[in-house]
Order: sequence, then structure tokens, then C-alpha cells
Amino acid sequence: MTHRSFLRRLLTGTVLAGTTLLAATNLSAQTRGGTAVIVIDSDPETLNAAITTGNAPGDIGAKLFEGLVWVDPDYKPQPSLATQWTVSQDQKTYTFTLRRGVKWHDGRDFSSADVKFTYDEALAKLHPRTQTTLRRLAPEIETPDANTVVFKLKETYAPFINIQTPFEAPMIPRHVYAGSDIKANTANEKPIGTGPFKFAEWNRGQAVRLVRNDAYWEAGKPYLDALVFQIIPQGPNRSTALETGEVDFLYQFYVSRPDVKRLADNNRIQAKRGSATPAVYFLMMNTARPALATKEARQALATAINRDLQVAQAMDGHARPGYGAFGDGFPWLVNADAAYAKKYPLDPSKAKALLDQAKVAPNTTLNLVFDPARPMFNAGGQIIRDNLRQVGLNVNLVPLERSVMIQKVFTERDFDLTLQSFSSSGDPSIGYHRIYLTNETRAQFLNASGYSNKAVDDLLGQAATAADQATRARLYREAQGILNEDVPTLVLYDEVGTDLASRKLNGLWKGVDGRDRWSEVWMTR
Amino acid sequence: MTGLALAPRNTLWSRLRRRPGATLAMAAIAISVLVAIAAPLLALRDPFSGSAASLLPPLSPGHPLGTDHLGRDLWSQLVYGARVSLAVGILAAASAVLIGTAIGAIAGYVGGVLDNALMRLAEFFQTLPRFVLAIVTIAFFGSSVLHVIIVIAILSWPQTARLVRAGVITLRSAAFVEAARLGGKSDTAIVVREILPNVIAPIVVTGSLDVAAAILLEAGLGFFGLGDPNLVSWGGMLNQAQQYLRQAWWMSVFPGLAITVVVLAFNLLGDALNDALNPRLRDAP
Amino acid sequence: MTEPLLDVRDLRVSLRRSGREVSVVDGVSLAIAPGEFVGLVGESGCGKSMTAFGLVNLFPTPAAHLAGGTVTFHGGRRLDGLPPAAMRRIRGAEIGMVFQDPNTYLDPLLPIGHQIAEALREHDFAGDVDARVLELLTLMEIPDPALAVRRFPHELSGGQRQRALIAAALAMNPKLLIADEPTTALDVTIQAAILDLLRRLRRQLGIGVLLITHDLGVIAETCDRVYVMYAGRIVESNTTASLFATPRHPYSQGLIKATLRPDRREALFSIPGQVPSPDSPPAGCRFHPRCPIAIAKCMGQSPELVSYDSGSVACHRAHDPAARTTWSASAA
Amino acid sequence: MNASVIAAHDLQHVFAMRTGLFARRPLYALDGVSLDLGRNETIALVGESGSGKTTLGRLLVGLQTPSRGQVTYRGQDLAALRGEAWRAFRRAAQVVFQDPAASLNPRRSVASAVATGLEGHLGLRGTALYTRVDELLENVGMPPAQYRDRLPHELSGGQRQRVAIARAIAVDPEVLIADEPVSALDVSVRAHILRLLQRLQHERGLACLLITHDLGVARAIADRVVVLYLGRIVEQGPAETLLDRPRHPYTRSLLDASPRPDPARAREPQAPRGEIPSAVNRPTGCHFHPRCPHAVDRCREETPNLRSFDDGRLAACHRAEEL
Amino acid sequence: MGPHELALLTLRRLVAAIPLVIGVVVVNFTLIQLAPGDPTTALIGDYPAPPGYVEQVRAEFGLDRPIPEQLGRYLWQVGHGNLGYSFAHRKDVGELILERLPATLRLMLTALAIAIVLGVGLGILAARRRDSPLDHGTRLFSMTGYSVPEFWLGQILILVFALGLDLLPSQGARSLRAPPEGFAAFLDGLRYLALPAFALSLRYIALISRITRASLLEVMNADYILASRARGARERTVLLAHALRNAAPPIVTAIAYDFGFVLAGSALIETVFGWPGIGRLLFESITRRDYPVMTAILLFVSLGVVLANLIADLFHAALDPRVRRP
Repeated sequence: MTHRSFLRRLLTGTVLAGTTLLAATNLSAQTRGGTAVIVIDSDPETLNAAITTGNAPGDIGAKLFEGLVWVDPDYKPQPSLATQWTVSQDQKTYTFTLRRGVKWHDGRDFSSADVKFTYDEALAKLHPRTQTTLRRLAPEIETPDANTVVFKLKETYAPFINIQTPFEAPMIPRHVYAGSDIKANTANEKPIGTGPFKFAEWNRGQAVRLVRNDAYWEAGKPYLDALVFQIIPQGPNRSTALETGEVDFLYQFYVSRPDVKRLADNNRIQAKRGSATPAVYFLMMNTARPALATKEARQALATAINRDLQVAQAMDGHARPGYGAFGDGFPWLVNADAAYAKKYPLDPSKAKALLDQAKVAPNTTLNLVFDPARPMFNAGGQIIRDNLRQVGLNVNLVPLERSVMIQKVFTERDFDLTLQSFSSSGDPSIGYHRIYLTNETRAQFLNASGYSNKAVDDLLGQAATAADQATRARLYREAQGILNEDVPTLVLYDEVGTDLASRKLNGLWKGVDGRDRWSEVWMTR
Repeated sequence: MTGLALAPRNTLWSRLRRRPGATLAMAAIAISVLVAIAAPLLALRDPFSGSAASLLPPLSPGHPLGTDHLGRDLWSQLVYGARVSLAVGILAAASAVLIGTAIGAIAGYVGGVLDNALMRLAEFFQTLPRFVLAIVTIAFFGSSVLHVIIVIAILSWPQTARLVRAGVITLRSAAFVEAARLGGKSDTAIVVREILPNVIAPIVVTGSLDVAAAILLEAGLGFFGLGDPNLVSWGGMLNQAQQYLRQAWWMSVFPGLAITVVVLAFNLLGDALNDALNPRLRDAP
Repeated sequence: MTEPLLDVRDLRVSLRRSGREVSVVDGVSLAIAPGEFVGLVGESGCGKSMTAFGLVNLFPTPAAHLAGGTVTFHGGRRLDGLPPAAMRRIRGAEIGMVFQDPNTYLDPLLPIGHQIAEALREHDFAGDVDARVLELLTLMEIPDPALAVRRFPHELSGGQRQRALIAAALAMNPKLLIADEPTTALDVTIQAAILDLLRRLRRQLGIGVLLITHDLGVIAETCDRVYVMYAGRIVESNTTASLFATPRHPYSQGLIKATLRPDRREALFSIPGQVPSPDSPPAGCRFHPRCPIAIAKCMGQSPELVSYDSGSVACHRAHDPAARTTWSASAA
Repeated sequence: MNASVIAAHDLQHVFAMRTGLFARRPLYALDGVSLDLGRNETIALVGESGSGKTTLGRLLVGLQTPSRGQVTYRGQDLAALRGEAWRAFRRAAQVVFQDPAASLNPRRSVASAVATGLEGHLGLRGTALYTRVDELLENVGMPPAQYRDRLPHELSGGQRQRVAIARAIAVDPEVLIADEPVSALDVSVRAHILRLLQRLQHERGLACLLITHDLGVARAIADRVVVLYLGRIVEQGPAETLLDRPRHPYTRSLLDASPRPDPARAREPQAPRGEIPSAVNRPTGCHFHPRCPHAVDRCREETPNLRSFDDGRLAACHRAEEL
Repeated sequence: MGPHELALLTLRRLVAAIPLVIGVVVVNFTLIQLAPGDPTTALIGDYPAPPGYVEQVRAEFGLDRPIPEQLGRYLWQVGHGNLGYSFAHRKDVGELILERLPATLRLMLTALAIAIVLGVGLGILAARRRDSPLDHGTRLFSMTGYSVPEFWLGQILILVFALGLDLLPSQGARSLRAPPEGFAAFLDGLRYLALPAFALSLRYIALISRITRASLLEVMNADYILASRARGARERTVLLAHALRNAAPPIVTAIAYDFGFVLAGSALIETVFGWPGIGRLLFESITRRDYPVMTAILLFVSLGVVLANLIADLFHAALDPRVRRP
């Protein structure tokens, strides 16, 4: 068992034990009332969570909108707008029974027509992530009655139920959006959902304010009277605001890492370590460049770069050193035999030898392109530069504004090395395959290393559609064997996030994602 | 007119020296320039060489000012950073002054439509939000020190141009200029040899203030992460320090102080020069 | 002379320059009787203006200050050493001042009526300020006073500006008017008109006037008595008629001889050399380096101001007949 | 009188003066002025400020171009001069300016000021230049060894003016315009400068135009006097007769107003009424009529022409004979 | 000054400003267009977009048109009061700016008011006691204020006053948890204003005090000051009626001239203090490549500068009769 999964069990166990205990001893401790202040970093581009994957809209949207299910910390789907569901034998037909008596914030009834509308018109066309999935699955949606929805998929897709969350598939009202341009609908600024909180006001640049939905379907919930999403653009200032009590909740995405230790030690603050969604940070190498064309050269870099230092200094310890091609965020698929720790322990003299072998001239200069808005890339770049100098390579740091970086790296492929991070989005097939699959499109956020290996493409293709976990694990292990040897991309670390909250808040982290399930949060006064 | 005349050097020097601020400022500038030149000698370690000993506080063994989040020696960074800050400040200001002087002299001397056009251009550049444009431009051209210098110079010349133009206009019909004209001097000779030496005072003053402004602007760009990460600069150090403000105040305080002191020195010098060169503010004749 | 309006004894004014004290007015004594029109003449740099400023202890530069002497004003009051607040109540109320350049001595941003009224308001004038301003403008012969009150300096001609300045100086009916080169910046025709005005005002109001000028022609046409000043000292004083008829001091003689006249063509004459800088005045008689009849004594010993007939002179050779026509030989 | 070196023919100089949002009104600095300046003579140009004296001087040396009329140098229109001819004229006409402090570059030495034209026009360099500069300084009574390297602020006003004169005569000009050369100087040293000008004029046969507001100065060295009022010549003639017996009431009022060092002269207040009007609002007819004690209706309506009189004088007054 | 004169003067200055403003729009637009990077990347997020999606978005916002055409369309729209549509905020730019404008005005005007009061006050003190310890002290203070990087100062202020002393809030413009009403809301607003307004004003205190001092010193040497004293005027009269009035034009000019820079400064300060104004919107739109918002804000800044200069001109005209003549 990896260190990390152990930690999660431990944490989950604690939280569960805690709630059970509370539930058993004193139910009335869950008091009504209070306003919680949650931090976001900038104005959301829209409040319609069905057409964006932005963090802020997701955060706010999770309180306004609901999916058919929510996912608990053990990745188990739990009933939300759907009370129950069945899966056909071939795993291609999903039937959901909808909750009765659910009303939209404007008082209209929620029905299966809303689900079909949301899928057909919003998610499949406008949701940046879900639409890619749906394009492959091409579901046919039937609504036999107001409370039943049937999805018929073209392909099997193991995580299908798990994407029915308020983040991946939030339900929006048909009666508001039908017949309009969904992207331009004014309801995107004054959203209507079914969730525990209702939209109240949006002061641009300052805050979005939600108030309790008194007509929420789950009686007695939510506990809080209001939620305020305060905008604080700068990381350290967000930490400060939590310390001074100006805000109550800091989602891991918005946490300034160097502050975590101090904040966690503060007895007015509680912390929860652990990421909802695995994500890897990596160094992609341009195999089209002569100096990086050979695997020996790339292995030399893997041997010369200090991944522990990256974790300690670039991430302030909030990461696990790179394990292999897919990190170790999905413990079931890791290939211990091919692990970086075994293959590429830090060894500058061996790296030099490998470089000689690859006929890379000493003092070759490599351009390292990155987005300077990400602090860990600034620091990481400096560390890599220092590491590679030890083995006789010069690194020229090229910080580029995000959109310019995208153009340089993904469109023009004008780089030697680049620092990037990809999120798994819950499954390696969604988020990680794109790092390695042969890619000729030059679209952004895909494999830009120029690496192309038919064997890898085949293995990953099978892994994406294989229905059972054991098969998938075997395919992934095999792929790792190849990829960890070829290292077109060196995974530097797996992110470990930490949510931070005021101790006044109780009942947090009921869902796998800290932004979810705020209907259960209550405030000590 | 005599207001624009620069008094002979010795008296300027003595007037400057009588101002306590000026002496301090010149000393501070001299020290920072020396530090920048002697950086390799003064630095204790390679400023880029990292170690696991990160975030050591000041007065740690081997690290008088402590280390940063990558375990690099702050003192060595500070010393090398002086090079970038001063080079950017001085070169940018010098370029701005050169451009401004040329444009101002041409506009003022030639007059007419050309003057109008050039001054509109100057006005135009002054209306543009400088810092914002600098950010956009640096983001576009990439953040190298040379680009920073060019951008600051291009955005800073109008002030000098206006002053030079005003001086040239006052002087172009001055009796001694007309005498030179009657004496058969060419226009270029008149501008360069008769007029410009007499408008040096405001040029020197704005030049000095421009250095201060350029250092601040560079620091601002660095703070926004638009500095050149392949060099150590004080602004860049502040940018890195942002994240560690609460953990390692020294990462922010030392470069912040360094910027303040050097900028202050150039501002004080400009102010003192202004006083010393402005005859209307002088003591009784 | 009965009780003088102003009696100045041994007035000294110094400048602080580069940490040194430089004496610019060095023991000047002069007196003005009530209603008397007295001239103070000399080249620029002789300390005429500094003498005038010293009288009211108000200097154009903070470097200048009184360094000694007594100033006794009307009713035996001592002005030297008076605290600033008391001195302020004298200035503008009992002693008015008019300056050289009417363009710069009027505040460009305020209507002239306001500036004239300032003198009244600051001295808590008891009567109707507006009426008094109109009265003054009428007295100064400024056309259309009711309109002129609201005019700004730039809307007036040079002559009218000077009249406005005089009006402000006379607003509180002072007993003494100090006029420092009041016509130098003006055209001759306007100069004549302003001088006419001053003469008339003296007759009408009976005020004493101290007129400072470098122009002997102006003195000749206006003053009762003259003081001739050279390098910070008075070298000669007399009634105007006597001074012009029989100047005793070589400097006075030279000044008169050097004055160009439009009515007859005379040989061009100028005094050689220049006024010494107050930083390093010559020893003995300060005029000796320029004086054609200087003797050894002149270089070593400073001559006292000695009275004779109606006047007094500071020259070692004042009683030497040769000294009456000092410049005849050197006239070129 | 010799043949003219520089002559003005019916010169008019007009500025556009802004008087409203879009309105401009003409300001007549000079209007119909003709003047001959011959070799070896000194003409004094007198008048109050605003009469156009300085403008006329600047037009004559080509520092400004007239709106109408022409200036001729040796019979050639200045406007037509180009290249060498223009440079020759530039060299031939030099100016001594009013304020000696302003006419010297505060940052350049006495020698370099005097050298201006020698370098610019004659192309002298090195020893030849130094020798010539020293000669010139000697000539204006400034021992070169003592003054050569001084800066203007180390000189007295009279000395500065001598340097300016040395600079002007350095290029052997034919015409010298002296614009109020002594008005900024002390009474006691004015004669020095005037005498110097007089001597140089005689020695070199210069055509000299002395611009002054001081009739005493005019009387001292001028051969002829020209009186300007509001941009027009009102009287012109030999210095002696003109100043002794002015024909124009304006000349008379100027004379009356000039102070003289003579307390015996019982001068009754005779200052002309009012002040010189603005050149934007010139009175009709004879411009002087509002201030003239002798004005009649005709003066208000009809502009008097400049008429010759048998004593060699010209005057522009309808009543010149009667008065 | 009559209303007629005032109107004429205003009109003339406005007419003169038109080409300037158009020039600013054109250059801003061109510069931003020249800059690499694609605004659609902000819209698409961190995930590979499906094929054709980028093109679709680009077409939708007219980004596929030639730049001159985009400029022409933009100018036409701006001329009609339409500032475009923000990709990042999915909102009309005009509305977006108008929503943010009050906060910025509140911050800037407060900072400006502090700067004017303190700056002019310190400037007078320093000038009145020239070369005294007070003068040197004031100048050193103002000079230091002028030299400290404001973003750094902002963070130090937060550290000291919000964290260290727990006196003032560090973020935002008003209490969000329980918004107060009436006078309490005003006080609440002041508490939030204090730190950012001070941080923003420090530079301008320095600037204004320096100019006030220099201008006063120059004016105090003027002849009319001497004349006023010779008239027996009290020092208070000399200072208020003559000296300050005559010293005002350069001070006003400097304030107007720096108006544009105050906004640039507020972009930094608003970011540090989480102030919901235009400055931060600008900063955010730069990082998001939100072209329409950037061009619109740059236009606003330029208009602000033009307006500030106009006000300064009118102030001059009110003060100085010589300027009043058109």
C-alpha cells in the first residue's frame, strides 16, 4: 500500500468516525444560521456551471446546482437528484429514477425534461470537459416519464455514474434556457438551480452572495443562512484573510502552499490534506530537438533532476515525488518495477555519462518554456536549471504569458523543455493519455513532445475502453514500462492539495470534493 | 533665460555638497555602483546555486542575509541583483534622455508643423498608461533586460523632450543665439554648441529622476513575474518573496529595502540637483 | 531742520553669502523732513535699494538683514529692533513703498482693486474700503475707476499699473513714501507723468518722499535734497540746486557729467572703472581707485562726512579748489 | 549722405493677434516705413516701447521677414538672396543687442564669443583665430591676456557689451545695428560704449543704426534721427535741428518728457496725455491725435503723409507748419 | 469667469482632445492585437478543445477578421458607446466597467484627497521653514514615500496593520458577512479604505508636497510677495491670498498629469488589497487576454487623463485671468 492511500484511509476514517460520533451524541449541535465566507480568486466568467470548467463557477455552482448524484470520499456515488439507478448488463444503458418534489429556485418543478435538455443542449455542446466524453459516448437520452431518464451509450464507460456530479454534469432549468443562446442567457448572471443555496447578488470584483434555499428538497437543510464567495486575487492575501477570520474556507486550488504549514498549526483553522482529483506536474521534452532525440539524453535529464527538491521547494512539500509516467495518484495502476525511484535515482555523474553516450555536446543550451503565473514552475525551472548545470547543460528559462506559452509549446512546438501540469479529471483515460498519445493536431494541452509509439497508443486505447479494473491495471503497467524507459515526459510530482477552513465550520468534506455538499455544513457561533 | 543656464561646475559641485541629502545620495549611488561592479568578488556563492537549506534566516552560518525558498544565498543574489537594477535604471534613463533631448531639440528649434506633430506625439505617449503598456509589451516581446530597457526608454522620453523643447524655444530667440546665427553658425552648431549646453540642467534633473523611475518600473515588472528569470534582479526577488512573506520576511525585506534605498538616492540626487541648478531657489546672489 | 520725519543713523545691512557676512550698506545716515522730497542716487550695486529695505526691515532675500544703526520715525519712534508684528503695522500704514517694475510687483491673479484694498484691510481701515479704493484710483488719475477696480494687472498699461501700485502704497495715508526706481521701467512720457503725479501728491498730501534712482535727471526735476551713495556709503548730500550747481565729491561730479542730455550735445564722458563688489571693498575712500585726484591719504583713510553750507561731503580733498573740477582734465 | 547700404522700402510687418475663439486681428508692428542707411553715418531710431523700433532693426538684418515691402542690401532684395550672396549679407550686417547679459552665452568664454563670426563666416581656426580675437579684444579696450578666458558672469555690464561689440565687428560688417546698446548700463559707463561705437563707426565707415528710447543717447552720437510712433515714421531729420526744433508734436512731447540734470530748468508738467495705444487698436487718422494737444478734426480723419521740409527734415503732421 | 467663457474654453479643449483619444484607441488596439497569444485560450480552459471549437469561438467574436476590420468595427462601436463584449466575463464591457468604476473612484478620490491635503500641507510647512530640520525631515519622508515600491508597501501594511495589530481588514471594500447599514456602513467603508488609500496616496503625497514646496519657494521670491509685505500684509494673507494662489497652477497640473499614473498604481494596489475596482479588472484582463476589456480600460484611462487635464485647465482659467482669454 502506498503511503498516500494509507493516508487517505486514515483521514476518511477519522472524518467518518467523527460524524458518526457527532450524530450519535448530539444531533442538535447542528445549528441553523450564519454566513460562511469562501474564497475565490477572481470573478467567475459565468455562474452557469454547465458551460464551464472554471474553478470559481464550479465552486459556486456546486452550491446552486446539483447533479444526478454526488460522490462520497470513497468515490461511491450517492443519490442526489436521482434517488436510484440501474445499469444494464452490457454496461451501456443507464436508467435513473429522479427525486420527486424537487423544485427550481423559481418554484417550477424539476423533471426529466430538464435532464435531457441539459445533456443535449448544454453539456454535450458547451461543457468543455464533459462534451469530449459525451462525443465519444454519444448517448441517446430517453424520458419515459417525468421522473425517469434513460441513457443509451455507444461505448462502455466505467466512470459514467461518477461524472453525474454538480461539476461534470450540473442540471440547469430547461424552462429558462430553452430556445435561447445558452452562453448569452442573462440567467448565467442570476442562475436558477435546484441546489441548497439560491443566488442573491453579484458585486463584480468583490463577491457573489448566495442565500439559503428555504424550499430545498432535503428538509432542514442547508444549515447556513448565506454563503459569500469573496474574491481575493493574491495567494498570500487569501491566507491572511483566513487567519484574520475575514474568510472561512479556502479550497486547495486557492491555497498558497508556503502558508499551509503555518495555517494548519493555527488552532482556529482546520486542514484537510488530500486531492480530490489526481494531477501530475511534469517536464515535457521536445523529442524533435536533436539534443533530446535519444532516450539516453532524456534519461540523463531524469537522472540529473532532483525530484525531491522539486517537492520540497517548488511545492513546499505538498506533493509526492514523480513515481512514473502516470504518477501514483491512481494506486491501482502503478508499476513498481519501472518506478523512477528505481530507474533514475539522482546521480549527476551517471547523467553525464548518459549525455556523452547520447553525444550531447557539453554546454548545450536548452530552452525551458513555462507560464510564470504558476509559482511552482518559476521555482521548478530554477531548480532544473541548477541541476542541469551540474551535468554541463545550460538551461535558458523562457517564461511566457499563458496564451503565448500555449502557442509556443502546443501550436509551434518551439521549445526544448516545458513545464506543464495536467489533471486526471478523475480517470487516467480522461486526463493522462493525452500526455503520451501520438498527436499530430497541435491542439493545446495534448502531447507536444513529438513522441509517437504505436505500442503505447494501442495499450492506452485498450485501457480506455476496458471495463474491468484489473485489465486496465495490467495495460497501464505495461505502458509504464515503455514510457518510463523512453521518458518523453518526466513526471516531476503528484500534487497533494490541502483544503483549509475555519474551525467554526462543521460538517465539511462530506463529498470527495471539498466544494461539494455544503448543505451539510453548519457554523459554530 | 539665465534660469536655464548651468553655473560653472565647481560652484555646482559645492552647492550640491552643501545639501546633506545630496551627499548621502551620491554616496549611496557610488556604493551601489561599486557593489554591482564588484559583485563576483562580494558574492559568497553562485547566486543561482540552490541547496536543501532553504529559508534559512539571516545570520545563518555562511548566509549573512539567509537563503531563499530554493536554498540560494540571498546576499549573493542581492549583490548580483544590483547589476540588473542599476543597468536597467541607468541605461533606460540614458536612452530616454537621449531620445528626449533629440526630439525636444528638433521640435523646439524647427518649430511649426514638425514641433506640433512631435509634441502631439509626446503628449500622446504621456497619456498612455505607462506601466500597463510596459506589461503588455514585455509580455509580447519576452522578458529580457534589453527589452525592459527599450520599453522604459520609449515610454519615458516625453518628459525630457518637453523640457528640452521649452528650453530651446526660450533660447532660440535669445540674443546670443541670434548673434551666433549672424555669426554664420549652422543650425546644428547652434543647437548643439550654443543652446543645448544651457538646457542641461533640467535634462540632468529628469535624467536622475528617470533612473529612479526606471528602477521602480523594472521592479514592478519583476514583481509581476515579467523579469528575466535567467538573471537575478531585485524585482524578481520580490516576486519570489511574495509567496513567502509570512515565512521568510527577509526574502522580501532586503530586496525591497535595496530598491527603496537606490531609488531614494536617485530621487534625492535629482531633487538636490534641481535645487542647486535652479537659480531662483538659490541663496542670495 | 525741526523734528525730522525719518532720521537714520549709521544704518548697516549685511548679506549672508557662502557663510560670510558681506556688508552692502555700511553706515548710512540720512534724514527726511515731513513733506520733503529727498533723492538717493548712485550707480547700481551701491546699496540704494538695500538702504530703503533696511528702513522698514523688509528684504527681498532672506540672506539680507539689518546689521546695525538706528531708524527713528515720526514721533521719535525707533523702527530698528521693532518686533515683526509692530513693524508690519508701520509698513503700508505709515510708510508706503513703490517699486521699480509695476509688472512684477502686482499679483497677476488678483484684480488691482483687491490689491489696493489689501493695504486697507490688513491695517483694519475704519472707513468704507470700496469707497476708499475708488477715491484712490481717482486720485491717481486712472480713467474710469469703477471699472478699473475689477481689472487685472495684465489688462492695464504699464503706467496705470504703476499708478495702481502707488495707490496701494498711499491707501492708508502714510507719512513717508519710499519710491525705489519707480519710473526706470517706463517710457519717458509715462515717466514724466508719474513724476508729475508724485510731485502733485506730495503737494496735496504733504507726505515725505524718498526717491531712489540712478538718473540724475529725475532727481533734478523732483527732489528738494539729494544723497549721493557710493559702494554702501553716503559720499555727499545737499539741496538739489546746490548739488547740481557745485558738486563737491568727485563721484557726484562724474555722475552729473556723465548724464546725457537731449537738449545739447556734450562731449561723451564716463567715470572709469566700476563699482567695487561688496565682497572686497577698497580700503580708505572707496572711490579712490576710480578717482583722478586721489592722494595717498585717500587709499589709507576713510573720509568722514563733513558738513559745509547746506550740505555735507565725504572727501579728503573737498576743500581743495582743484577738486571742484575733478574731471576737466580727463574728459576725453 | 552716401549711397545707401541697406534700405527699407515701404515695410509693413503684421502679426496675427488672437482675440477670440477663432478671431484674430492684425497687429501692425510696422506700417509703411522707408529708410536709407548709408555708409559712414549713424541714424538714431527713437520712439517709445511698442513703436516698432526693434522690429525694424530685425527686419533690416534679415532676422525676420517683412509682411510687405522689401529690404535691399546694395540694391538687392533680401528675399531674393540665396547661398553665397545671403552669407555675404549675413556677414555684412551685424547686431549689438540690448541686454549684454543675454547676448553672451553664459557657458562660453569671452574669446569663444568673439570667435563666433570668425569661425562661422571667415572659417578661421587655430593661431590665426586666436590672434584675431586678441586684436579685437584689444581694440575694444579689453586686455586679452586678462579677459580672454573669462566667462560672461565674471564681467561687468560695460565689459560684456564691449565683448558683444567686438563679436559684431569681428567679421568686418558694413552695417551695425545697435539695439539699445546702453540702456541696460549704468549712467557712468554709457559714454564708454557710445564712444567705442562712435570710434568704430568712423574708423570703419560703418552704416550704424542706433535704436534707443533715450533722446540723450541719440543726441550724443547720431547724425540723423528717425522718430517712430505706432509703426510709422512721424519725423526724421538731422539730429541737431530735429532735437532743437522738433516739427512733430510727438517729438516735442518726447523731448519735454526727457529729464535733464538741470534743476534750474523750470519744467512745467507737459507729459503727453495718456499712453501709447496698443498696435491692435490704432487710432484713426494721425495715430497720435488722441494724445496731441494740437489735434484738430482733420487729424482724426486723415492720415498725414511724411512731408519734406526745406531744412532737410521730414515730418508727418498736418499742422507741422503752424506749430 | 462667465458661463459663456467657460463653455467656450471647455469646448475648445474637448475638440483638441479628440484626435488624441482616437490615437490612443488606435495604438492601444494595435499594440494589443500585435501581442501574441489568443484570447480564446482563456475561454477554453485547461482542457483540449474539440476540433473546430476554437475556430467557432473566434468567428463568434470576430477575431478571425483582419485586424484593420476589427479596428474599424471597434472604433465604430466605441463611437456608438458600445465598448464590446468581454470573453472572460461574458458580459458587456461597458456594464462591466461601470460596475467597477465606483470602487475605483472611491479609492482614487480618497487617495487623491489624502494626497492633496497632506501633500500641500507638508509642502507649505517645508517651504515656510526652508532648510530647517522640519524641511529636511518632511522632504526625506516624502522622498522615501516616493521611492518605496507601492506593491511592496501594500504587503508590509497588511502584515503590520491587518495581521500584526489586527486593526484593519486586509481585503475587499466592505464587510461581506454582515453588511452594515447607514452610518455604520460608511464607517465600515472607511476601515476598508484606510490601508489601500494610504498605500496608493503615499507616492502622491510625496509628489504633491515636493511640487508644492518648489512652487511655493519660487513664488515666495516673487516681487508681488515683497510688495504685499511692504503693504503690511500679515503672513497669513501673503501665504493664502498671493503665494498659494500663484503656486497652485503647477500643483494642479502635476495632479492632473499624474492622474493616469494613479490608475496604474491602483492596478497594483487594488490587486494587493483585493479592491474591486477597474485597476484590478485591468490587471485581470491582461492576464486573461481579455482584449475588449483592456482596450476599453485603456480608453477610459486616457479619457480620465484628458478629463483631468481639462479640469486642471478650467481651474487655471478660474484662477488666472491671463489664461481666460481664449
